[in-house]
Amino acid sequence: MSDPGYTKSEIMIAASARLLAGVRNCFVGVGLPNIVCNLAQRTVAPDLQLVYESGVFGARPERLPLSIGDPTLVSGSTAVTSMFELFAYYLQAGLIDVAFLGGAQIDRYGNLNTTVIGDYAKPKVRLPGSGGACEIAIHARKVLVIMRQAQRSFVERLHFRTSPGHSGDPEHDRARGWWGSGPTNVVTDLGTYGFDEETGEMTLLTLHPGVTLEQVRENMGWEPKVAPDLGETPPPTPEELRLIREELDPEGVYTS
Amino acid sequence: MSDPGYTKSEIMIAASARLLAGVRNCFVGVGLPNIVCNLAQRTVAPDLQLVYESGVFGARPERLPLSIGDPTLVSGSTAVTSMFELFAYYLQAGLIDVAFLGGAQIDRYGNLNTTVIGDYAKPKVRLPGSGGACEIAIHARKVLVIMRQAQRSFVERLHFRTSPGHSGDPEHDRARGWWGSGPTNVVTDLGTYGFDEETGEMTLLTLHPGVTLEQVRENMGWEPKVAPDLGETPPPTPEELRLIREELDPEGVYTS
Amino acid sequence: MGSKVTTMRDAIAELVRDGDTVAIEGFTHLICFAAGHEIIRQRKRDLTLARMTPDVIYDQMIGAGVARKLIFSWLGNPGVGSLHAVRRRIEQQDPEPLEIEEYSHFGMVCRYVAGAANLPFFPIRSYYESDIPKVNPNIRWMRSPYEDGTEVAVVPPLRPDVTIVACQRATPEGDAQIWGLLGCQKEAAFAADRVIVVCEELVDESVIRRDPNRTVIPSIIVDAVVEQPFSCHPSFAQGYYDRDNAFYLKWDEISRDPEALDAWLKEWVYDLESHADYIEKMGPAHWESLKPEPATSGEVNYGRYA
Amino acid sequence: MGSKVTTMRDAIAELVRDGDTVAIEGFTHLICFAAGHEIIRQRKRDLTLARMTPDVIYDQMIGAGVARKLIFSWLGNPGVGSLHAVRRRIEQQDPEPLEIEEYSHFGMVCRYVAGAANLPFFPIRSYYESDIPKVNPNIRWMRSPYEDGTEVAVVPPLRPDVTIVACQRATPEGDAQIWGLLGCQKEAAFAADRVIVVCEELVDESVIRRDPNRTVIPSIIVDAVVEQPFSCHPSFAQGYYDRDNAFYLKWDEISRDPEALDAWLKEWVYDLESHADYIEKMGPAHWESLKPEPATSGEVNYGRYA
Repeated sequence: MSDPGYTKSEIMIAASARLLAGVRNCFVGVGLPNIVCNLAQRTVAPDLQLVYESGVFGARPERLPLSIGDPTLVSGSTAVTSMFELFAYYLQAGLIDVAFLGGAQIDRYGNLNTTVIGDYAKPKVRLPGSGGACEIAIHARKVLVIMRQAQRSFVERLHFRTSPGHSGDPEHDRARGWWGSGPTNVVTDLGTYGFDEETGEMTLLTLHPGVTLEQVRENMGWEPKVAPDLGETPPPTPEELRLIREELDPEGVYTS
Repeated sequence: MSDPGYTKSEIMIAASARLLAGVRNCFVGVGLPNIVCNLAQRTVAPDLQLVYESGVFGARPERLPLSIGDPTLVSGSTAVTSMFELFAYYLQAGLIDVAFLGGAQIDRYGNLNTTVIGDYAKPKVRLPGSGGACEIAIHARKVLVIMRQAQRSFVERLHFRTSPGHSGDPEHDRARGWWGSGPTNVVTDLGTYGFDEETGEMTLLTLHPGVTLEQVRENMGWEPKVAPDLGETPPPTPEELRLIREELDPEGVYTS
Repeated sequence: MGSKVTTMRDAIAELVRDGDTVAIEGFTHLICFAAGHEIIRQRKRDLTLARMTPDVIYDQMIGAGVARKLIFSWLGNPGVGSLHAVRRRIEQQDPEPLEIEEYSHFGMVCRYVAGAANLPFFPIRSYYESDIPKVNPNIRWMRSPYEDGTEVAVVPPLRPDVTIVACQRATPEGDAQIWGLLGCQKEAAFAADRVIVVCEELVDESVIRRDPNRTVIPSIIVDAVVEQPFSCHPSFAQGYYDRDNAFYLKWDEISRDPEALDAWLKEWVYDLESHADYIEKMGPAHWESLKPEPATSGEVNYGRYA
Repeated sequence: MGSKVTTMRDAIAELVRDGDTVAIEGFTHLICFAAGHEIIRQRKRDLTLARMTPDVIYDQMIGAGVARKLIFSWLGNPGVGSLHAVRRRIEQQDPEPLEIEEYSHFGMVCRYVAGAANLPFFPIRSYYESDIPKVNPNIRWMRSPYEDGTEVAVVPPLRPDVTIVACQRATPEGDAQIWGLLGCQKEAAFAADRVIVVCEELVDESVIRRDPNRTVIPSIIVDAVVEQPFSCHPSFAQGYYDRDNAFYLKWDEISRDPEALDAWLKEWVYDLESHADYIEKMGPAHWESLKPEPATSGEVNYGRYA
């Protein structure tokens, strides 16, 4: 395959940013989600307000934040709140429109594992655990997942369900006082997915330019459901690439 | 009776202040309790920290506060907190050593009515209601009551129990996760009372100088229990009177 | 994010609807009388008024007939005495009954917290042996599922249709900063469906951004911003003006007499177009007399991390 | 109120006891590494360490063998990767097992709130369909007693024996002010039996009294006050110094190798008398490099009401 003129990270960023069109606020993580949100602010969502899990609103960072708790996020922001208020009054109250999640494993219903590989009591790999992800999965109005695809991460069966996605049972799905609609989109290095409204199953919507369905199949642990009108992900525009490369990540920390 | 050289308010203040000897902190109200606490700070409890129900700690008022929410309490204080934190983290957590309560009616077990005179649904007089009194009665480590005595206020049977005192039943008394020990002292214009440790019944400890047991009986709705060693309340000292009159209430708003 | 700045008239007209549950909060401090007056002026009806400490502004509103119900924890003219218009309605159904639903202070605070946090109930160690739960079936009991088995009271969430919060300063978008007594304004605002912020001063966002820890109400929950100096008179705004205690004393007289109350409402609310007229009518000397000497906070350094 | 000022050595010696539950809180900001190092230096044992986000300081403490149990919600070296010493103990029981009890962030926060507020449980809309409650029997379920009947999870109170909070400035009595990220320090402090405040600067109470709304921890709950500049390195103190990101990256290497970890502990903790030695050893140029340019808050007026 010839050089398409952009990296895998760059098309993941551009495809994700477009999903934020018209969104009012968003829970931001570090790394790719941070670039995604900042790109969306400059393109499809000029009114997007960034909310950091550390409790910062309206940040105007003067440098690329190294973590969601970077002091550059605080200086010049519009509000700082305690963790209790952030989780209780914003997230649990349903004020957060969109949040990003990822994980070591995802299943076809968008359930995520960030806890252990192997058995919980005797794990092969001990992962970080939930952090705020369990609550975010339940209460953010929409959840976007950005993950690279591989057999070991897109699995038939999670080793541990840290953050709930869909149940696969429309009667039962998210019935107990949840506020969010669960995962709505997954953006990978190979394509983009939605979730079937009836069954909650992940459904391939577009392939990135040059990617084949076969490659997708090779990199996931179940036979993917494919949208009848499977399309191609529009590549990053020159303006998107300029913003990413010149303004958002000039040192290529997250995008190379 | 000849002029004793002090007013009824003044002996009530002095007798109450002495009850604060060694106390570390106190929930302050306006009016008499405010003067009482300030007098105690200058005499028997130099380390007494005043906590206002409005959420102010370490106040240094430059004038006599007109209410517990006076701005003079805030300027120059050491901390201001929200009502939630005040009630949850201080009062409910058992950090408040002493609080003052009063009411339209009190019974022999120190239960207080600040809600209605008459029937709740069709009251003769609608009183302010609980405010924070119900929680204060339950959680302040000790509760002091300052009230003038009369048949209509020291009653056999409350019209409404707003704030719990003792139950009269030692088995059952304050059994359900309470932190305070309930009302410990009552100071009136006639004398001072404690509460029997076994039965929780109000017990006359001292008569103010010149007051007779008969006067006490005439001004309460039940036959008072009297301590075997009934004594006389020590009158305000010249220094206490000087502090009250010159420093704490020079205009005699609360003490004349 | 656009500006949400509007007039008090438009904010009340658009956001407060007949039958709404309305909370004008503030614990002695920053009580937005100007909003209450505008609600009276626009003759809103059948409101449920919620507030920890219904005081003079609720006596005025209830006396003016805007409310059918009151949810509260302490009813009075602080430091003075009774609310006579409220009492007439409760004690004598004069001129009509007033439904009441009452809690203790902490119960009211926890109702707002539950509303703000989207919790179906909030636990509180209170009401033991009190008669309050006997007259309020919304106060219920639950037992801890842990080994202690402690029994606690619970209160349900309170979710006002509209909460009105006064503050010292806010941006046009609605990021609002408050200092001095905080009451339960933050919780009441987050619990509400719609939020009106009334500020003494509208400031550029650069002022707010210099001290983000001081922001109490974030723009994300704010629907309208009204700049209205002295909106809290006769209550106070820390650093801006003092409580007008003479008025609280005077209100005791006025509200004892229904005719005097009506006359006061006519003179000071109905016959005026807005709070600007009220300020003018009160006269500059009055406002000057309520102004404190300055006592500034000092600065802290947030640091520039570039 | 007397001064509670003491040295880090005395504060840890007197207030942290073998077997205690200890919380050194701080969400990326104001993490008191110096207190953790002193706990290592004094070879405390069998501690239960609680913290929302165990990071490098807990990896150091757990690597040094002070703890038998960890209560947490997110385990990692933020922005870098894993905590290798902790992982060795969980994955390989090397050199001994580490008991764990895990929640989500909000679950941990609510445990502290319940501890601070003396509540027997705290309700939270979380854990639905998650496996976390399956491995943590402390997470239980309750149903709302109101008409909605909503089912919520509950968590029990967390009451550390000792909470250690770093702050920018405090008085000798312990009134402490924090700006920037607030994490859950206030809740963890109120929940604790004993509280140690570690400040970058000890200030006269007049500084605090000029801006009482900025006080986060009140002296009433504080047992000891330690003045210790740079106590949070390699984490940061807003306005005082930046995060030392190079150290976080370096720690990833060090902690992968138990011998390197031991050597680091020897060089930077055991062989030093105190954090003053650590500061000196790091050298003034290092500290200078972490210092931000000033960006001040501006002032507000509280007013003088005399």
